[in-house]
Amino acid sequence: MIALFLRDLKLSIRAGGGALIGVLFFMTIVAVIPFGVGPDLNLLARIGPAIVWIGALLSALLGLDRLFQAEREDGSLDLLLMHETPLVLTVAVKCLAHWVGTSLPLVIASPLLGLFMNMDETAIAAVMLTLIVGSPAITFIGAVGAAVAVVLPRGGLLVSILVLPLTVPVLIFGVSATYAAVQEPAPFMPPFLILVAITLFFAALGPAAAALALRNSAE
Amino acid sequence: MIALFLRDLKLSIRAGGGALIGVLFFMTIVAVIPFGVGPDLNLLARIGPAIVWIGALLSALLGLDRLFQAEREDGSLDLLLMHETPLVLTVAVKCLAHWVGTSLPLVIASPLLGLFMNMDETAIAAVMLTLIVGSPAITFIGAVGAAVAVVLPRGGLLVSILVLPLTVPVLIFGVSATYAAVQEPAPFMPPFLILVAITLFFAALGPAAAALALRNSAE
Amino acid sequence: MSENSLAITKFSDLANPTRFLTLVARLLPWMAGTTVLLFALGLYLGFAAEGDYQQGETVRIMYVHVPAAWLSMMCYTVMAASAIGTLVWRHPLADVSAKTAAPLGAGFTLIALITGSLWGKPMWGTWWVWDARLTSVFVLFLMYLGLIALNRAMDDPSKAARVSAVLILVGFVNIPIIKFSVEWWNTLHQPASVVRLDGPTIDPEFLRPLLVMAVAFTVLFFTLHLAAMRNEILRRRVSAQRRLAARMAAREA
Amino acid sequence: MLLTAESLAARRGEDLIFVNVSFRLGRGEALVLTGPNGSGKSTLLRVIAGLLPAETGHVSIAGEGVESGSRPGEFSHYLGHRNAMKKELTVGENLRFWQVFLGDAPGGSAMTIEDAADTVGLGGITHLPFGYLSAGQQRRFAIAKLLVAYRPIWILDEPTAALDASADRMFADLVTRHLAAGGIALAATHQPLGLEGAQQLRMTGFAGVDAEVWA
Amino acid sequence: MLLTAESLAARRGEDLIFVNVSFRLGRGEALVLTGPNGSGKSTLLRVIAGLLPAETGHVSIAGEGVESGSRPGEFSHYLGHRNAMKKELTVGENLRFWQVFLGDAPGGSAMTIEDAADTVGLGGITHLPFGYLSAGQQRRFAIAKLLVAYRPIWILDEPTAALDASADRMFADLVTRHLAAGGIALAATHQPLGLEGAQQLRMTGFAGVDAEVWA
Amino acid sequence: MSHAFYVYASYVVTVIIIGCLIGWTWLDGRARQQELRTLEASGIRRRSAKPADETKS
Ligand code: HEM
Ligand SMILES: Nc1ncnc2c1ncn2[C@@H]1O[C@H](COP(=O)(O)OP(=O)(O)OP(=O)(O)O)[C@@H](O)[C@H]1O
Ligand SMILES: Nc1ncnc2c1ncn2[C@@H]1O[C@H](COP(=O)(O)OP(=O)(O)OP(=O)(O)O)[C@@H](O)[C@H]1O
Ligand SMILES: [Mg+2]
Ligand SMILES: [Mg+2]
Repeated sequence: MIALFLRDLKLSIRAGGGALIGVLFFMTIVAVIPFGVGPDLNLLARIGPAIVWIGALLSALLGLDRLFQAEREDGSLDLLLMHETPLVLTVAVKCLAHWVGTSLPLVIASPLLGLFMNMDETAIAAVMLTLIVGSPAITFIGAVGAAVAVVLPRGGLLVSILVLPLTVPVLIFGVSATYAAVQEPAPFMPPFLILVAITLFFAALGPAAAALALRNSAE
Repeated sequence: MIALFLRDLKLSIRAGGGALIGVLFFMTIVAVIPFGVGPDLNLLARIGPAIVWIGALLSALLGLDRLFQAEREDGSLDLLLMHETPLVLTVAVKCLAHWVGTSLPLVIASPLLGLFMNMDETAIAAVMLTLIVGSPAITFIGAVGAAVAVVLPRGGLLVSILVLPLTVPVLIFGVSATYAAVQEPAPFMPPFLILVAITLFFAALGPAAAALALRNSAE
Repeated sequence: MSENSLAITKFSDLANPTRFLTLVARLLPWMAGTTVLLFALGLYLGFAAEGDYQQGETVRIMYVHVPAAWLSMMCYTVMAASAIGTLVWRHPLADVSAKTAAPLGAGFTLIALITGSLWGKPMWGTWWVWDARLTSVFVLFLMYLGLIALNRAMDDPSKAARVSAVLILVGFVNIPIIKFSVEWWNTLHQPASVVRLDGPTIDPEFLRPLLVMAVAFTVLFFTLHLAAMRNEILRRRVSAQRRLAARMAAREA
Repeated sequence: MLLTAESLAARRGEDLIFVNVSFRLGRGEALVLTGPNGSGKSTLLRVIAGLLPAETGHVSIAGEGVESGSRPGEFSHYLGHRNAMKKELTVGENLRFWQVFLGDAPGGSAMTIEDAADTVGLGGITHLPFGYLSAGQQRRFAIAKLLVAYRPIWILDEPTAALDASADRMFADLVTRHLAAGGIALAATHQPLGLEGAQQLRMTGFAGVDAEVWA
Repeated sequence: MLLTAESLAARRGEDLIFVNVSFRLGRGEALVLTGPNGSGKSTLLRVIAGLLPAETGHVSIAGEGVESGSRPGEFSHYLGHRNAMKKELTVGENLRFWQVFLGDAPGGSAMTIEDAADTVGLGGITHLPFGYLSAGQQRRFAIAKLLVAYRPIWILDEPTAALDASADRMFADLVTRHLAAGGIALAATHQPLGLEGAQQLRMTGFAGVDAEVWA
Repeated sequence: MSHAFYVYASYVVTVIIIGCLIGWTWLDGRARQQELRTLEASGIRRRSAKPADETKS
C-alpha cells in the first residue's frame, strides 16, 4: 500500500505537475477576482475565504478525473482489481496520494493567497484549518466520479458535473466555519465539527462507492 | 480537414454528451459559487463576469491538456504528422474543434448564467462578446502546452508553468472589458481591442508553436 | 446447449419483463383514468376555495408548486430504491426503472423551479435568490440532467445502469439537504407546514385541494413511469432481436 | 493447487461469447487457448482472473495455503494485451512497485529485479524510462513482472506478441520451469508456445444473443 | 515509383541505433526487416516515414505524379504498433474519417469501407465501437485502413501481431496484391510474412554512441 | 403585474411540461410498438418461440 502511495505521488510530481497546476490555477483565480470586486479592500477581505475555498474546490477537479482512467489505459487497473487487498483500501490510498499531491500544496499556498486577498491572521488560519480538514472530502467525492469516468470513453466535464453538486455541503460548512471564526457572535465549532463529520462520512462512503463502480466497470 | 474537424467534434460530443454538458458544467460551477460567497445579489452581480470567465477558463483546461496526447497514445498522431497538409493547419483545426466542442457551448450558455448571477443586460452582452472573442485565445495557448506535453513524457510541470501565466492577460482584459462596459467612466473599447489583438496574436502564434513542438516530438 | 437455456430460464424467473408488460397493459388505463379524475377534483377544489388573505390569489400556485416539489424528491427516492435493486439483486427491471425515472424527475423539478420563481416574484420581489432550499433544488435538477447525460454517454445498458446506480446512491445525500435546508439555514422559503412531526399547521381550506393535487401528481408520476418502463423494455427487446438477426445473417453468409 | 472452472459462460454486451466451459488444472498443468480472432480467448482469461463476471458457472481454487472461497485472481498473475507499466517511471521503479505491491503468494519466492531483468535478457537497462523501450523490450519487462512476485497461476494473453525468436524460447523456458515447480499456466495464443503436454481448448466464439431477458 | 534510402543513420537518445543503411525499392518490390528486439526495426521504419529525423543520409521518392522533393511520408501508409483508431467511435466512423482525411494518392484508387471490411473478413460489424473489438479484430481493421485510401508505399511495423492464422494468410494476400499492382512495401516482423522474393535486411542494433559532438 | 398573471403562468408552464412528458412517453411507446411489429412482420420472431438449437454455434 505504501508502495502504491509512493508511486502515485511520484507520478503526480513527475508527470502531471498536479501540485503546480493546482497552485497556479488557484493564483489565477485569485488574481482575477479583484477585477470584479474592484479595489475595495474590505469587500475583498470579506469574500476572501469563499474565494479561496472555491479556488481549492475547482483546482482539485483539474486532474481528478483521470485518477483511474490512466490506470486503465495501461492495464494497471486490472492488476489492482485482482489484488487481495480490499479494493476500498486501494482506492483510499490512491485518494490520499492524490490529495497529498494536489490539495496539500493548495493548503500550504493558501496563507499566501489570504495575504493577497487582504485577509487578517485569524481568517487565514481559519481558512487553512478548514481547508486541511475539508479538502480530503472533495478528493473522496471526486474519486467516485473518477471511477465512473473509467467506463466513459472520455471523462472530463461530465465527471465534474456529477461530482460538483455533491461537494456543495463541504463548501457550505467550510466557508461558514471560516466566517464563524472571524465574525464574533457565530461559534466556530458547530460548523467545523460538521465539516469534520462530512469528511469522515465521505472518507467512508467515497472509496466504497468508487470501489463498487470500479468492480462494475469490468470489461 | 473538415473530416478532422467533424471527428474531433464528434469525439467531444460522444464522450460527454455534447453541448448540454458544457452548459451543465457551467451551471454547476455557478450554482456552487453562491454557496461560498453567500446569497448577496449585488455582490454576485459584481463578481458575475469574473466567475463566468473563470468557468470558461476551467472548462477549457479540463481536457485541453490531452488534445494531442490522446492522439499520440492511439497512434493517430503519426498519421496526422505524415499527411501532406501543413501541420499548422491541422493543429488549428483541432483547436477550432476543441473550441466549438467545449467553449462555444459556454459562450452560448453565458446569458443564462448572467441571469442567474443577477447581471444586467449590458453586462451579459459584454460578457458574451468578450467570451466569444477571448476564449479562442485560451484554446490556442493551451494547444501549445498540449503539444509540449506530448514531447516530454514527464513534462507536465512545464506545461502548466507555460500555459496558465499566458492565460492571465486574456482573463484580465476579458474581465476588465466587461466591467468597462458596465461601469460608466471606463471606456469599453481599449481593453476589448487589446483582447482582440491577444486572440489574433495567439491564433497565429499558438498553432505555429504547437506544430513546431509536435514536429520535434518525434520518437 | 441445454445448460444454456437452463441457465437463462432461471434468470428469467428472477425478472420477467413479459409478465411485467402484461401487468402494465392491464394497469395503465385505470391509472390514467384515476389521474384525470383526481386532477379534475383537485383543480375544482383549488379554484373554488377563497384566496389567502396574506398571499392573495397567488396561493393557488401552491397547488402545483408543492406537489411538484414533493415529487421531485420522491422521484429521486424511487431512483435510489431502484439503484439498490440494480446493485444488490442485479434485477434488470430495476435498471429500467432507474433509467426511466430520471427524465420524469427532471420534469417535475423543473416545474417546481419555475412555479417557485413565478411565486417568488410577487411574494419576495425577485425571481431567484440563492438561498439553501432553492439552490439545493437547482442542484437536484442538475443531478437529474447529469444522470441522463451519463446514461446517454454509455451504450452498454446494464453497465450504464450499474454505474449510474452508484452515483444515484451517492447523490442521495442531497435529498435530506433539500428537505431540511429551511430548518438548517435561515431562508426566505417557507418552512414545512404539511409534512412535519407535530401535524400539519396549514389551514384545512388549503390543505384539502393541496392533498388531492399531491395524490394526483403522484398517480400521474407512476402512470408515466410505468409507461416509460414499458417503452424501455420494448426498446431493449427490439435491439436484442435486431442483434440476433444480424448475427444470424452473418452466420448464414 | 487445483484450479477448477465449472460450466462457465460469459457475456460481452448482449452476446453470449461462450457457454459451458469447464476444466481442471492441477500442479504443473497448462491450458492453451486457441481460436480465431474474436472467439473469446481474452474474455475467458478475464473471467478466470475475476476481471469479468461470469454469466453462469464459477471458478474456484483449492490447495495448501489457500483458504476455501479465495478468489483465484489473488493467486494469479495476469499478463494482458497491455503491459501495466507506467511510461513515466523507469523500468526499475515499475518493477519495484509491482514487487512490493503484489508481494509473494504463499508457497514460493520470487527473483530480485536484477535477476528478473537478466532472465528476460535485458540486464543493464532497468534505469531507462519504460516509455523509451522498443515494443519487444517492453513486453519482455512485462514478463519480468511475472518473476518479481511469486504467483502459482499465470494467466497469459498472447504473451509472445512482439517478442523475437530468442525471446520466444526464453519465454517457453520460463513457463516450463514455472510448471515444473508446481505452477499452473493458462495462455491464449495464435503461435505455438512450445509447451509440451499442455491441454488445448479451442474457442469458437458467439454462443447466442442473451436476449431472453427482454423477449 | 522509386523509394531510395541513402546511408541512413538514426539516433535514439544518445545511441546510434544503425548507420549506413541504404536500399532502393522499385515498383512491386518489398523489403522485410528482421532482427532481435530493440535492434532498430521500428526506428528505421519511422525514419523512412519521416516521423523521426535521420541523423545522416536521407530518403527520397521519385516517380510519375511525384514532385521532386516530396516527403516519402506523404505517399505512404504507416501501420505502427498502435492502431490509430479511436475507441469511442464506431469502426465505420473511424474508417470513414481516415478515408476522407487521407484521400487517395495519385496513381491509384481505394476500396469502399464495406469492401475493405469484407476483405479483412469482418463485414457485418462496422457499426460497433472500435473499443468493443478483440485485439485481433482491432488489428484487422487497422489493416482495412490501408485499403480505404490509396498509397503506393506501405510501411508496416509488425503488421500481423495478434492476427490468427487465417488473417495472416489474408494479409499476405493483400500485400502480394499491393505489390502486383505496382506498390512498394516495407515490413518489420518477427514471423515470416509469406512474401516471396522480398529483399531482407537484418538489423543488429546499437551502432555506437554518437559522441562525436563531444569528443 | 397582477397576481392572476403569475397564477396562470405557473399553471400554463405546468401544463406544458407535463404535456411534454406525456406526449414524449406516448409517442415513444407508439414508435417502439411499431418497430416491434415491423420486426415481427419481417420474420424475426421472439427467441422463446424458436427451437433453441438455432442460436447455438
Ligand atoms: C424557485 C423557487 C422555489 C423552489 C425551488 C422551491 C422548492 C420547494 C420545495 C423543494 C418544497 C418541498 C419542501 C418540503 O416538503 O419540505 C417546497 C414547498 C413549499 N414552497 Fe417552495 N420553492 C420555491 C419558491 C417558493 C415560493 C416563492 C413560495 C411562496 C412564498 C413557496 C412556498 C412553498 C410552500 C408554502 C411550500 C409547502 C411547505 C410545506 O407545507 O411543507 N416556495 N418548495
Ligand atoms: N522513444 C524512445 N526514446 C528513446 N529510445 C528509444 C525509444 N524507442 C526506442 N528506443 C530505443 O531504440 C532502440 C531501437 O528500438 P526499436 O523500437 O527501433 O526496436 P525494434 O527493432 O522495433 O524492436 P522490437 O522488435 O522490440 O519492436 C531500442 O534499444 C530502444 O531502447
Ligand atoms: N470491451 C468489450 N465490449 C464489448 N464487446 C467486446 C469487448 N471486448 C471484446 N468484445 C467482443 O467479445 C468477443 C470476444 O473478444 P475477445 O477479446 O475475447 O476475443 P479473442 O479471442 O481474445 O480475440 P483475439 O485473438 O483477437 O485477441 C469479440 O467478438 C468482441 O467483439
Ligand atoms: Mg484477445
Ligand atoms: Mg518495433
